[in-house]
Amino acid sequence: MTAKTEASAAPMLTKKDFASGAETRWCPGCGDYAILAQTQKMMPKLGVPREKIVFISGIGCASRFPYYMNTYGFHSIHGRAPTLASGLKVTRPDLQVWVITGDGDGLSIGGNHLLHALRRNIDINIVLFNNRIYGLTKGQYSPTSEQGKKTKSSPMGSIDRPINPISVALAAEATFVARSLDTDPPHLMEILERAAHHRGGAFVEVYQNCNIFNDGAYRDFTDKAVRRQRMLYLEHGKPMRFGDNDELGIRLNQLEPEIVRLDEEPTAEILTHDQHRADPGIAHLLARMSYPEMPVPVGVMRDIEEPIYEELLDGQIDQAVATQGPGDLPALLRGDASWRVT
Amino acid sequence: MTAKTEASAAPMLTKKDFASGAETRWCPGCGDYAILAQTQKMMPKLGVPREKIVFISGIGCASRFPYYMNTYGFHSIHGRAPTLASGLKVTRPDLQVWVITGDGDGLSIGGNHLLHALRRNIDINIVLFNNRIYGLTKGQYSPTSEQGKKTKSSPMGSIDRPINPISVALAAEATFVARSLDTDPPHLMEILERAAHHRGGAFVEVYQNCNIFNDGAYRDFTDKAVRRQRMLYLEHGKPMRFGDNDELGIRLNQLEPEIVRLDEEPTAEILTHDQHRADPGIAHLLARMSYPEMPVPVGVMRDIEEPIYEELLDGQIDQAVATQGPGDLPALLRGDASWRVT
Amino acid sequence: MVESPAAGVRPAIRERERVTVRFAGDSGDGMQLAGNRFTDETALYGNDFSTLPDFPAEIRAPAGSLAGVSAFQISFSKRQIYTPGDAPDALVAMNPAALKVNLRDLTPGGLLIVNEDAFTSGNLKKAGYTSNPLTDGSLSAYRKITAPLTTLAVNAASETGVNAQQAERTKNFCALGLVYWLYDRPMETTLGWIAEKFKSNPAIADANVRSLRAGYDYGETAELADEHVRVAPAALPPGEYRHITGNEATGLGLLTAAHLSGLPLFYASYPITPASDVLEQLAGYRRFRVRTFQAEDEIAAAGAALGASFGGALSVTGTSGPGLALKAETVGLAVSTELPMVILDVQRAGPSTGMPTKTEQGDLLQALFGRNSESPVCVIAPATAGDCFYMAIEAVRIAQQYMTPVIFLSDTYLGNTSEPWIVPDLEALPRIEVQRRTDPEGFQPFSRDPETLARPYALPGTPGLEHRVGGLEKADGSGEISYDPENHQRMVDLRAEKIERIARTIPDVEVDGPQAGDLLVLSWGSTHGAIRSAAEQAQAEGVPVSTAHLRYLNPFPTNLGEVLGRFQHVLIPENNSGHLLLLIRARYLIDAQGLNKVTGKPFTAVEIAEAIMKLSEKISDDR
Amino acid sequence: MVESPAAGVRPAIRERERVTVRFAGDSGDGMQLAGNRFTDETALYGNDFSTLPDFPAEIRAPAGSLAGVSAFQISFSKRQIYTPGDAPDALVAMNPAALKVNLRDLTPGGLLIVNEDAFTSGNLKKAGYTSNPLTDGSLSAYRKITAPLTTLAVNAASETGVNAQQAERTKNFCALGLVYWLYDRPMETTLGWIAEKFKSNPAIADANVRSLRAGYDYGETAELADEHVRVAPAALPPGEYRHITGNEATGLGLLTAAHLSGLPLFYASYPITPASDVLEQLAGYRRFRVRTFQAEDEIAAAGAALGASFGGALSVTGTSGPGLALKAETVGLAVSTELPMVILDVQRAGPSTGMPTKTEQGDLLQALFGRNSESPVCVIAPATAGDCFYMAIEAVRIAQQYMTPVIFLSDTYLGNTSEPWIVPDLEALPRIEVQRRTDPEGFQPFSRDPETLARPYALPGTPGLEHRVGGLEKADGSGEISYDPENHQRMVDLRAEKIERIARTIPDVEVDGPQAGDLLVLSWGSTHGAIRSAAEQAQAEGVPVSTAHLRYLNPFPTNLGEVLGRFQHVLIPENNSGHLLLLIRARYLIDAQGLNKVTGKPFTAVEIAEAIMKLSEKISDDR
Ligand SMILES: Cc1ncc(C[n+]2csc(CCOP(=O)(O)OP(=O)(O)O)c2C)c(N)n1
Ligand SMILES: Cc1ncc(C[n+]2csc(CCOP(=O)(O)OP(=O)(O)O)c2C)c(N)n1
Ligand code: SF4
Ligand code: SF4
Ligand SMILES: [Mg+2]
Ligand SMILES: [Mg+2]
Repeated sequence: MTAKTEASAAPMLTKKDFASGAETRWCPGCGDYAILAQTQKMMPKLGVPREKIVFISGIGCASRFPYYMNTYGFHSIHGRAPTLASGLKVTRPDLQVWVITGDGDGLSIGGNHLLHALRRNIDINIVLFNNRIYGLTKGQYSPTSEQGKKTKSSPMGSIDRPINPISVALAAEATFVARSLDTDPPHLMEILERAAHHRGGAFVEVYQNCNIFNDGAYRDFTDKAVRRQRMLYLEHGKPMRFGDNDELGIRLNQLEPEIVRLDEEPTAEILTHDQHRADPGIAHLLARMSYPEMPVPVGVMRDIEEPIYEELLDGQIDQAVATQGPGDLPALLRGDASWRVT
Repeated sequence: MTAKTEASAAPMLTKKDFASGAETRWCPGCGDYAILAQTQKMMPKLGVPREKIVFISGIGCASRFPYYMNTYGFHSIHGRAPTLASGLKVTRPDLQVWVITGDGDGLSIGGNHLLHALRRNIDINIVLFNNRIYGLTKGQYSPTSEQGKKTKSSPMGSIDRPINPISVALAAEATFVARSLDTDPPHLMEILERAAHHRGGAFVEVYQNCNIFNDGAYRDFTDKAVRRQRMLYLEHGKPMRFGDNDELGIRLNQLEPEIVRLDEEPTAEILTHDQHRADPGIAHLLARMSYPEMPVPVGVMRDIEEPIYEELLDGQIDQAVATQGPGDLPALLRGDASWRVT
Repeated sequence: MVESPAAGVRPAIRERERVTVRFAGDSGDGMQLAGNRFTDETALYGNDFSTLPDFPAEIRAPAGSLAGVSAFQISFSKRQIYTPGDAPDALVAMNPAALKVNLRDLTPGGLLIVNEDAFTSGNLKKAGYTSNPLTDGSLSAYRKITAPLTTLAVNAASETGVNAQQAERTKNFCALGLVYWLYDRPMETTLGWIAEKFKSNPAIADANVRSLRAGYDYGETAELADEHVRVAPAALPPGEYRHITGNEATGLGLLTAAHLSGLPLFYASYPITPASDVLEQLAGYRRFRVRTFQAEDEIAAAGAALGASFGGALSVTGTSGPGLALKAETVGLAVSTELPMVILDVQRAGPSTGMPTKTEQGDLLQALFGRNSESPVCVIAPATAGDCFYMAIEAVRIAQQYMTPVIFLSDTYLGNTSEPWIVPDLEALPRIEVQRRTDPEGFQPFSRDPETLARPYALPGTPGLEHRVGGLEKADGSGEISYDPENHQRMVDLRAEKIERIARTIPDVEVDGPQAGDLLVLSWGSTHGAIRSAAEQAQAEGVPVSTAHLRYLNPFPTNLGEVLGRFQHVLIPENNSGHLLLLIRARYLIDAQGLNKVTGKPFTAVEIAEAIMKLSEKISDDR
Repeated sequence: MVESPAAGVRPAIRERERVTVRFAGDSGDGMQLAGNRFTDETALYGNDFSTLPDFPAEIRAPAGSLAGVSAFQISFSKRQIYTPGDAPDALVAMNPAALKVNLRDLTPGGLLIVNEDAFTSGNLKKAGYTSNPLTDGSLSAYRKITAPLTTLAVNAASETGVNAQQAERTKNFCALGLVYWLYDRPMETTLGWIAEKFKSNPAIADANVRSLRAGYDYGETAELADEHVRVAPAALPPGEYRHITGNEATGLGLLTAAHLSGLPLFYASYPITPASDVLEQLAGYRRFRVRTFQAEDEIAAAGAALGASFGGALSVTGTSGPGLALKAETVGLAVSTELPMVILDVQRAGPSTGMPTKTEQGDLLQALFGRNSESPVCVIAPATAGDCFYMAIEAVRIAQQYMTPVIFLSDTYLGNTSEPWIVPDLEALPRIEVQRRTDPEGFQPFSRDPETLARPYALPGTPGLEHRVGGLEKADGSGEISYDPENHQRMVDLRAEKIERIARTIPDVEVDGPQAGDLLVLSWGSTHGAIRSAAEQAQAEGVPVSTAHLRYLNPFPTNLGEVLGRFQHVLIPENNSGHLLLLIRARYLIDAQGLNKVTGKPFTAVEIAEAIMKLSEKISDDR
């Protein structure tokens, strides 16, 4: 296990050990608090000592996150966190490296870095807080804002078609792709833990409420009262069922997902969720399911194993040393055409 | 038809009219020549006057393209052509705007701009010459180079997993996505023409041979002798069949594409190609099919109609003028709390 | 019924020439609103004034925390003034945190207006107080009005039937009412504003009105006669006035430039504090056919602007310092392709992310040199909030006339400060000439106008002028790619000379005060107001100081060398470590001295006046 | 059997002190190879030398076209030399295009060696000749050897049974053989090289050898006695030598710095001419445990390097001018977080894409000022190809010692030029001290070393030192986010002072020639060689000129002001429009003069010598 940091024999830490003590600067009621709490709660379970953990972020409300974690942290510049994380992980595979980003930070200015970090399958964990708005700059539309959204910079409604973060991660062939939400703490913690354990690049989209500039963005389907009717909790190996009594299911019709009422059609061929499918086709279908037409899927959409960038790199180094011998610097400095002047 | 430039009554132009006369500076034998020739041949068919056409490129061998077209042209900076094209098209919807880019220009440094231009559905045509190498900088691996590829900058083989350009375009929900190749001129010309006619952002990947730094990258399946066996020419409404005698077909098995021998299983349920499917699921499956496991699909993978960015923008302008009246600058300058000092 | 305060019996009132008041409270306390109402009232009353908001760095920090304090300062006067005042004469502190953060700025002996209701132990703790400053004697150096503003507000507002929370939220109006009384302001516009704003909710409107009056009455009845002050109207030049911030003026200037040139305005930007205002403002001008484009990043915004330039639009891209760095390569392409483009940089405190809500003038050298190789651009900077309007027009004029990118350096202070501004007469503004090449005969994309050295502007859509531009070096004239060494030297020289020629069309720099002498204070950008005030102070004290302010940083006005030559000493105050200083020393080889302040805050007039005094003493001593 | 030419009867031979030869042909003609063989032979023979390739801008332009011409120049001497020669004394032109492009550089009366076989009407046309220059008298000003090199090569090579195309491709060796004869060079290394290179294909090896000998024999038999010249070996300091280009030396320097510091080397880059060489070189050093990272763009490369720095790697990011612009924001973050990092900029001709294969020194001001706000970094520049090695080590030393980004300014000329270089003795090189904080007691991430002002370097993985860094302003000491005005000023000052303190650890600038006097030529970077040569010429002619060369641009050596003060006049030659000039004038207020060449080509010694002469005449006249 070179890619993921080994659990140490150190005494078990607690949630509190992961709180830096810095005063949180988010608006009261912001969904970021819940994500922070679940992360701090989850970390001790990993058994990784604090000093081996690094949180790297860009700029945005979400990106303040590292200040509140009592680990190493880097609040970098807007959109570039995946690049710092890549350089760090490639040179320090012993560390557990997290990237915290926002929908603007990660998909607007930083979209390309996200794509490339994931396609390289560097063993970092990227958590994108998607509040569908630019929070820190006070409320302009973001790349995930719905078309038609009225914001400070789109008083007549945004005309940009939104980006689907999961689709982008899948297009990058990310080896771990998941979604969770700020208002379901146990689920969120589980997903973060799964991401931490995944070997390779992990991408987690977290639906996050910005109660100041985009309050209730997800309320229609995440509200506790309707959640089971309007969201699809994905579980590996389980049929895709939802509804208060699991009375609804997802099947394919003409290769497009549709809802089927199992109480009426008990024999319908419901899709079974397979996180380990090499082909991301179904994951792509899931990514595009959206309320109100369809339930909104959360959970792990994809979890496959592929060679890890930094391991391949170190493998080349080992191979070079094995086949060519360790580098001989004096010989290299001399080159192959030196001469002596006497 | 505001988005695409109207055909003029001007006399029919010929291929020659589209040659700028500048000396081409590509290596003899480069696939770029064929793409240039087909483009020049296709242009007159559109009936758009030369002065209404603009080719914008980034930097790279491919990006020299605009110099050879007798239209307006802009050889910009590395990776940024989609941004210039967006600004131009949004302010000048009367022009037909093309972006010419390479796999490095369009997917490495420029990946994010490509994604955002496509997701906005600005009515530009992006043609990406994919030679799976950095040509102009003399042969480093590119984001589309195969893993393991030995190049100047990867003497022990590239460890990056390649990006699939079609997957990225589909993740951006591009409304037109196609692939063609330099060595099939009629097909290439047809695809370019389809892209030109498409209303909305069009993305065309062209497999292009760099005979200096990556010779024969596609030869295994594009060679005339094997082409029909190893490539799948997609046609709308037609079953996905290939082989010298169309004896092979593609069907889904457990939601994954597989090859079926129709001579043995004549009744097999072969997929029918539907370019106009709103759901890009099948297109995603096609994008990932690669030789030798599967035939390589070329043709139009997706062609749907969605509102166009610049039309939406102009629509807002018209609506604002209609509802609020045309802007009254003196009144605006005065503001709503002016006072007089006498 | 609440009695109209105007009808009350008034105690004697004292006249003052100038007063500076700061409203400070929690982000949620509505201090910006109170400040803006006070400003409107002051404007109508006829004072000259200058305002400056101080937003918290956080969106909405925890209520009562130091990070959540929001403030608004206004200085108003019966004379012309140039700054929002150095130190406030009066500070309204709505809670302990506001007191803690702002007290150090209050003039010694100044007036404190405190909402005593907010000084609960919880709030004191959040602000880091261990004892209550209202009672522990630590405020003895100040005059104090401790009023139960919340209680007053709630009592007054509750009569209207609004709920407790709504009633409590009117306390900013209560504070405002008290301040109106203190400075003997009318309240008509405020009443009108409330009526308009809450027309759909008359109960709330009424609650606010009552709270406002409760504050006013409190002043009247609480034996505050000693604090009752009047600042007479100023003798401002006649005309129609409005108040305006620098960012507003910039947006209006760009829109007006579009009008004056007949070009469609295209504004491409990526949100960034403190430039986002301009994007948001222009996004609201669809009825003026303004196209705004919120790009995926600053590079894309610059690229989109340049692409639109190629098509003939009036292209502008706006950002702040870190974004300017990202736009560098694209600006270089604009230099090389010689296309017009305006780059707006509302500077903020750095380096890196720095202090995004604070002011600085740290991007001058970046604007000049922050690109690879010889890549000269025109750089200009407005001097005041209102000047942003005229300099924005000037930026467009130069860009179009000289086919060049123009960098417009505003800053956080200029962007946010507001001042009375004479509404410009559109008809009186000169048109902006726009050149367009249409004749194919002898067309060469890189031929040059003999006077300006501008190349012809041939737009796509023009038959017969099809041509290609790009970032590779171009042959002089034909514009074909050229690696010819002599051609490259010629093109480098031509591009530089073209920028120098802009000097032919810009005004001479003017000297305020003695036209020659011992000491010239030279400045650029937002330091103008503080320097002007400081110079007036110094002159009033008999120190013969002159000032000169540069609106054009590249090229410099042609008479600058000659002007500098008339003075023995030159002092250059800047909110950076000496950018203009470097340029002046290098170019004119004079031993100019810098006065540099890099704290995220603008200069106070006093700071500059002190430096002037010190220097002029030293000069006399040296004689 | 071909007789060994060494055994032939030799006509009388003339001695020369220095000769400059240029090999020019089509990209496909193998001129770089011929030049490199000649260089190896010359090195072993014992001359001092300097070489410079001139690659075509196109990858592989059409055969025979002007755009496809590739050239290689070598100057070799019995004395120490510093440049690849101003104008070649002899030009080998393998085809008409090569002649057309290179002839203008040949010294008047110089020797032309022409492959007459290539002067077909087709090739003449491709080169734009309307008549054949070999016969139309237009070359009468030159000495000429018109040899049927292709025919000679084909005839000789065919004997080995290779096919016609293969035989034809040996013509570069034929030309080389002829040049060997002309300059009386041995051929042993070349023969050895051929044997090794083509060991898997003996027929090709043999063909090349025969072609080489055919060329040599042609010289022997064609009555070229007048052109037979010898340049005696130089008295170079004893030692083991190799030849090296600047880019090679840079890569080796970084690798050596890793060795000297014990740090793992991480090189993150995005390919760009002319910096890609270094990426490619280092990518080949896996056995040295070097990690190279080809990023998706320059921003990502800089970010990756900074991330690796945070983890304690020896981080370097390499690029050229346009890429430096893109890295600006990240470099600013490195300044703010005070992390070590080396940014390599192999400068090329701009602005914008410019002339990517040509040289320029246009990024000095960008390196200093191309970031938002006050963002000081250390800037250094190597003087020669070999010096790249030592300055790369120095860059790493400074970055680590001072916890700062260091920008290393090389350029296309330095990157590509080669010279003999004494193989350094690893043991003799000083170790690079690397500080690491491990003690949690009293740890403050932004406390400072009292001498260097560097902050402690606490790596992730160190228990008890968990801390957060970022681009927001930090409180002095604790590193917590701070918006405090005084703190910001202090941090701005501290960051500047830290860079200034670097001067305490760098050598004084040295003056070559008289230590005081009328004229000092001050320079930096790749102009060193040409200036050194020019000064020697001038001194030889009795003009008392001194030179001083800066390797450290920020901070300057502490004695620079004092040195400048010792001279009446200062001349600053630069391949830009006056970057160092601006800095020197601003800082020292001296009326230094620029000598500026921005043609994409390095200075020739003659150009500088002429400027020196002119200036020193003027100085005498003025007396
Ligand atoms: C280079 C640069 N451009 C722009 C900004 C301004 N900026 C800061 S955060 C942000 C967007 C934040 O949105 P998101 O990533 O969704 O984070 P949120 O605040 O919503 O959590 C922007 C545009 C910046 N800091 N740097
Ligand atoms: C900012 C910047 N970075 C790097 C380069 C160098 N560069 C020029 S073209 C290119 C890649 C070209 O590859 P591709 O886009 O695949 O085009 P091709 O040459 O293969 O057609 C690179 C890295 C540059 N010109 N500008
Ligand atoms: S602005 Fe929105 S996202 Fe930012 S801290 Fe406040 S609630 Fe959270
Ligand atoms: S290097 Fe390759 S892509 Fe570039 S012109 Fe040559 S063959 Fe074409
Ligand atoms: Mg967001
Ligand atoms: Mg390519």
